Amino acid sequence: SAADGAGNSKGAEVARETKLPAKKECRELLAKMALIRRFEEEAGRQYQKAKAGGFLHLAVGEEATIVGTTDAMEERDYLVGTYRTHGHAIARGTDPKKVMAELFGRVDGTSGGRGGSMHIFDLEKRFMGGYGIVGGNLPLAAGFALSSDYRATDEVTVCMFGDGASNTGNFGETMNLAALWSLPVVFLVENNLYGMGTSIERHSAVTELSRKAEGYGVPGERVDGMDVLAVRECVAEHLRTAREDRNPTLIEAFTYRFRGHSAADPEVYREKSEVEEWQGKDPIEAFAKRCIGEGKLTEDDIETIRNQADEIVTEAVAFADASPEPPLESLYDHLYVGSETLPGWYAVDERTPDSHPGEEERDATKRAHELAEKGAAYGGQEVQPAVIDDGEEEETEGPW
Amino acid sequence: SAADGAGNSKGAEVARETKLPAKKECRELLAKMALIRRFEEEAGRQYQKAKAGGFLHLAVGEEATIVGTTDAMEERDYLVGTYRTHGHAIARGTDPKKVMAELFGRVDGTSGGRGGSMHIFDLEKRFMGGYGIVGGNLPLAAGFALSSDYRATDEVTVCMFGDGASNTGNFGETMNLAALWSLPVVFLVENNLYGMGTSIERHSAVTELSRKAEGYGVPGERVDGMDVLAVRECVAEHLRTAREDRNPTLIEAFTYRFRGHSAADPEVYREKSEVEEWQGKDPIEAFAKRCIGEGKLTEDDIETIRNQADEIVTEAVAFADASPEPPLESLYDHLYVGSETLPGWYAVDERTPDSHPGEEERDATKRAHELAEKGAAYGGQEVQPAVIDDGEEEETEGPW
Amino acid sequence: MAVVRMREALNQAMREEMERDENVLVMGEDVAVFQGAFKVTEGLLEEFGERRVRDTPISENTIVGVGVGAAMTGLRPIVELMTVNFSLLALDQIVNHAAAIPYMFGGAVRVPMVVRMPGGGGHQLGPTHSHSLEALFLQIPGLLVACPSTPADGKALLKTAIRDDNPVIFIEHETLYGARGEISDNGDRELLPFGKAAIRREGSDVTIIGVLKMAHEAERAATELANEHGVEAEVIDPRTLRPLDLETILASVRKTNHVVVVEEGWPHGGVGANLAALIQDQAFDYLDAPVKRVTGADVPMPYSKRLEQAAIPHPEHIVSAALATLEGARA
Amino acid sequence: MAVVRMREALNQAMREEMERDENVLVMGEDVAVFQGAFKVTEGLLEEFGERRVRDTPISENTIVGVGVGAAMTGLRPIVELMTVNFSLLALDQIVNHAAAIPYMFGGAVRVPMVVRMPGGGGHQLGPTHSHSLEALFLQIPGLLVACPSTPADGKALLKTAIRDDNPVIFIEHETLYGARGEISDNGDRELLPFGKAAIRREGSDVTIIGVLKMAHEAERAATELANEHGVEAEVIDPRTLRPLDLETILASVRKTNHVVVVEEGWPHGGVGANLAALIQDQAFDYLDAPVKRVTGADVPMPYSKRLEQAAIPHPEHIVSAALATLEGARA
Ligand SMILES: Cc1ncc(C[n+]2csc(CCOP(=O)(O)OP(=O)(O)O)c2C)c(N)n1
Ligand SMILES: Cc1ncc(C[n+]2csc(CCOP(=O)(O)OP(=O)(O)O)c2C)c(N)n1
Ligand SMILES: [Mg+2]
Ligand SMILES: [Mg+2]
Repeated sequence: SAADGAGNSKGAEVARETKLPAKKECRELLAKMALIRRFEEEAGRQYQKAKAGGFLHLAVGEEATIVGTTDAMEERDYLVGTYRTHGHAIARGTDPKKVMAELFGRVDGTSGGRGGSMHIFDLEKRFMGGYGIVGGNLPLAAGFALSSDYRATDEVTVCMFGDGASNTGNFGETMNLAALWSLPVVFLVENNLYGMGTSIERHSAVTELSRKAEGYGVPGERVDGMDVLAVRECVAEHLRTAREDRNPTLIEAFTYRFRGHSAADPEVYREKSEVEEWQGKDPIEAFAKRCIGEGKLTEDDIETIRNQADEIVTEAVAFADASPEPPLESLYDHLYVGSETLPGWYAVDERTPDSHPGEEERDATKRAHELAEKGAAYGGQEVQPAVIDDGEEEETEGPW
Repeated sequence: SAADGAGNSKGAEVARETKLPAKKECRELLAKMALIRRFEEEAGRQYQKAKAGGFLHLAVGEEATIVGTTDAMEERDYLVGTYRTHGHAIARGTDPKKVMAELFGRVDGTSGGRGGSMHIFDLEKRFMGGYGIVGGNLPLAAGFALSSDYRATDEVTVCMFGDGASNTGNFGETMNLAALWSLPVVFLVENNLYGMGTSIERHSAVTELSRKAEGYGVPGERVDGMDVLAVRECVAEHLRTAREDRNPTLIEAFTYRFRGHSAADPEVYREKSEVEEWQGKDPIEAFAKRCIGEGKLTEDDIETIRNQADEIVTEAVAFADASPEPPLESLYDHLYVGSETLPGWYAVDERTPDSHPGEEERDATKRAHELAEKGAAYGGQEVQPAVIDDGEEEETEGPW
Repeated sequence: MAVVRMREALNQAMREEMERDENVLVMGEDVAVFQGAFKVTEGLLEEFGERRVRDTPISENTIVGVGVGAAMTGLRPIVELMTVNFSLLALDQIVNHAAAIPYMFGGAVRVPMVVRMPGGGGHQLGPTHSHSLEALFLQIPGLLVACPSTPADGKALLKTAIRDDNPVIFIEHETLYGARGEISDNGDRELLPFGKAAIRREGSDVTIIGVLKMAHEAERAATELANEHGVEAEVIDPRTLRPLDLETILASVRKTNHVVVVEEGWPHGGVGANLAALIQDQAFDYLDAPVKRVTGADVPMPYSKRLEQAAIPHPEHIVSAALATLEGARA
Repeated sequence: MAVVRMREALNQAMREEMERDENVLVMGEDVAVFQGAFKVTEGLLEEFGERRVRDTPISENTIVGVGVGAAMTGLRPIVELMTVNFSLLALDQIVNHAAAIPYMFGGAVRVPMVVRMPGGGGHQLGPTHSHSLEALFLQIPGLLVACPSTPADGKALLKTAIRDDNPVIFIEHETLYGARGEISDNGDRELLPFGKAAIRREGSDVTIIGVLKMAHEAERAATELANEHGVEAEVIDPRTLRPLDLETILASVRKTNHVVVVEEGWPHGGVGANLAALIQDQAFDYLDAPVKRVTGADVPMPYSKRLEQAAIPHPEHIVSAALATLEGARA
């Protein structure tokens, strides 16, 4: 069982002696983790209310890995992740309002409502997405790093992916290329012990993922992904290796998702006891305790941080709710750059009896409009939801 | 330069103390290698005469790796290789006549003239192909091994591929799966130091390929691929590991192709001196010398072996020449199993004005036939051959 | 007769064929312990064990390739790709290996395998998770392509696919797994040969051809056409795209002289384009109006529910297209 | 004016654009030291060095993905896939990433990259190495698709592709690399916008549309039609399939009332199917006969020269199809 895998995370090689930083930093780290936790819990609730659709992958429990990583990064560095990256974007500085709006599929969302929960993106914050294809972000990361190198900058790319993604062909191909070309990239596998419902022992022949890329020339290290300071320190070291020595490395961060794979997965594949064991290592709870214990923060500080997180998330929901739905006329927008000016036929809309270039949808016939409206009106209620996104989201609301 | 890579092959870890087997075995091993050498040289000549078309990838120089491997295998074992496998099929026992006929694109070829040089196949000898897609044979090998395991047999699959193939996504995916499922398969990388025109240092971050799959749970070992006995012994050990311990392993055999990547590659990517250095290690020459030196074979034996090889290859050419071209009526044969009996439309032929099910090509209209004949008559002479298959084949005919 | 959901029907087909033939096995991501991402393989692990129901790593190209290799050596694997979207990672094994091998090796070996995968939109899964790739697979010689729209067809076609000696691409629709339908209980007598289209509704005015979920939308449109417009539509579900039952379609066209093809996929080179090309070629003199196509919008599927629904064909679009062909309307 | 081979024309386009824009780089298997499998990148390594001309490992999906990532962050990569056959290993990065990203992220980022690759048959490369996949790529919204048939078009379209901010699939033909053609020397004034078809020959009796190598076969057929049968064919080379210059094609059809589409790819859902569907829809009343298609045979390409040549369209097939449409012949 993956409990053994969990056991590893207590292994000696993972533990790190860390010192608490200054009060202000402690507050910031805790606040970021608390904000992500609150955001994810609220996203789950909004999903239950059908305000958000599609798949919803929550990172509850993985906050220390996320925040420890982003806190070690420079603004000019690139971060790229998976379909479980609301928190990653927020940690990089993306406004939670825009992330929530994306979950709601609204125009003010990070992708204008086109990408959804799995495809969050914020170029300004150098959060490069948000990708639904497992392992699809690894080659992209190598591409960002190649670009940084090519442009003679000292930017570094951090690529985060799951334990399951380490089995994709992209993993080996990208590791080899990154090492071969000495690309400034840090790979970080968020090892939460499961790829969907398949435990790491059932999907990876070698469960010590930090060693999985050695054969490609990418050395690795394990870190306790539930300890925000350990992660931050570890990532900082690897960033230096990438930035100065131009060597790619792989970090294996042990973490755990407290929720199901996506909004309500029945979780037949793991024991309640295992989940509880990990909940006992709640990264936010643990860090808060330590901050108080070592006198860096007071109960009042904690209370304030909690309230601030609540406020921000409440505002985010209000903002998302108020943001308009994308207009139907925008259906073909951004399909092509310059499709308005370039000659020729960029898209065809055969859904209406009047065949016409799709970009003319904007000023299409009245009938086309009526039909679009009729279509858009469908709630898809006739649709039988797939098992992975029906069922009840279990409300395991903690103090965080 | 790849000369360093070549250097590796002289490294201590590669050398193996071997004892010459009995006279009869020595003769057999030498005869097989000599036959392959002769066959490849003749294939090159026939290609120059345009008797064979397409790409022609010769294994001249790699005979010891091929024969050492097949000689260690049981009849019930499966072998799968790449697009450079005339010799592999012959070593498994496929009649050279049928291999040559396939190169000629004739009905008596191993694939009835449909596959060509890159797609040799012989189910009876359990030579499972012959694949043009680099790395494409690795998942298939895992499939054969799964099947052997599933059917509770003790068959083992040997999967041979090139150093360049170790960079494909299939490599990592398949290694992980084979180790995860404990499949009875031996992977053997024919490390000839180049993937087409790219030297191993330029395509693989880690050049010690025997270690490339460690991160996936597949341990490896290096062997001198120019020493037929060393290869045979090494493969025998790994076959045992697969058959008895059900553990997949990876063998890295150092070898070298004396000819270009395919019939007339200008070889701008390597030094003549490097080629000559390796030709100095001719696996056939070396083994013959040793057999004579240790009194296992006489000069006469060698002469006989040479002549026998000549004879077999000459007969193969005559056979291939005499074999008929596939009839045009067979164009759609074997596209589907049971397409004659199953209802419905399996293939359409839109090349003639009379649209009709392809399987009816056999009794298609007169016009369709005339057209097919006209089409078939095209020698493709108007075609400008791609650089990789034009130019002059350099005739480096050795004593072998 | 019993009423079951599509996912149960497909589950029955696999269970029955696995009981019937020891060489049938199921492989795929989360098909065993998790019971299948869409629960189609529910209970199979418990009944047949780890040897025959295998969870795989996330390695699409290799999973399919392992299936091909196993099929070449005596097994009859059913490979489940979690969705069609991920089949784009496995196309090399599907096209250059599964489809090519029997022909390439002169018929010396067969590849009796089934690649099952669901596709389509409607769940707001966005641009990477909503493809309809029927039109891509029907291009490939060497493959058979099935796309069932009812539980009865799903079960019967899947059983046929498992017993067929050719590689079969079996495309399901994510939004149809919960759809209920009648199904006969006497398993083996319910095999459905490939290449036989179903006439869902008879009519003499216009032929509407719909694939997968669109076969249902076509029926809804036909009802509306009859009730509101006095138009009798003949609704045809091809059920398999390779082989294609063009005869049944042409016979209908010769009767109605008007055609609408409905699909969820992209318009360029889609299922409708293929059918339109074939119909205009072989029933030219019978057509009173151009073959009309109703397709998904020519965009990666947007996440926004409003945009997604606007990008997917609905009965209104079909009704409108049918009326247009009857008017002989032209752009 | 100078006469150059296709491979030289493409080489010039890359060289000129690399000189013009520091952010243009070339990556691919054997593009540097080996000078390109088909020698299209000859001399580029020497002129631009290792930084801008990069040999890659055999990792198709990753090579394309690296290009996408680089394009998203300021570079303009030209990725060469050794042949289209291997693009089946890279379709996930091409479809789910390159094509989807600009739309999926609401236009916040662009993917200005070109994926160059040659395809087609004629060299006896057999079932895994002879694909024509134009029809597969034209299905994908978000991609632009070019398929030049002459050195002049090759150079001009490639320069345009490199400067375009959209991901471009640039399909070349293996048997055309040696084809010679006139080309103007004043580089920059020779940009060719996408979406403009070329009328290779004017005629009033039948419109023949040919893609890549088939554009040449169409011209040969037209000559034979004129000399032997007194038929004046108008020959059109679409040059790009996305965007598609349907206007030029429709204008011709309105004049000739007869159409033949020629392609080397497979018949089901092919380029011809797409064009036939669009033409019959938008020029229905102008068609005196069905749109005829001349395509490659519906099989993986056989190795045997005789079978291969029988599977590839030749002028005779086109002439015969043209005469058939003029007779209004039907199957
Ligand atoms: C290529 C591909 N295959 C399958 C899927 C379906 N899928 C989505 S998430 C997932 C599990 C991924 O596990 P892991 O990489 O460990 O990430 P985690 O969800 O645990 O963070 C799978 C199989 C996918 N999205 N992409
Ligand atoms: C997937 C794929 N990419 C590219 C090619 C073109 N190609 C054919 S052989 C070759 C080099 C392979 O080198 P290696 O694996 O070392 O085998 P070797 O030829 O040296 O035996 C390449 C790139 C191919 N056939 N398949
Ligand atoms: Mg995981
Ligand atoms: Mg090699």
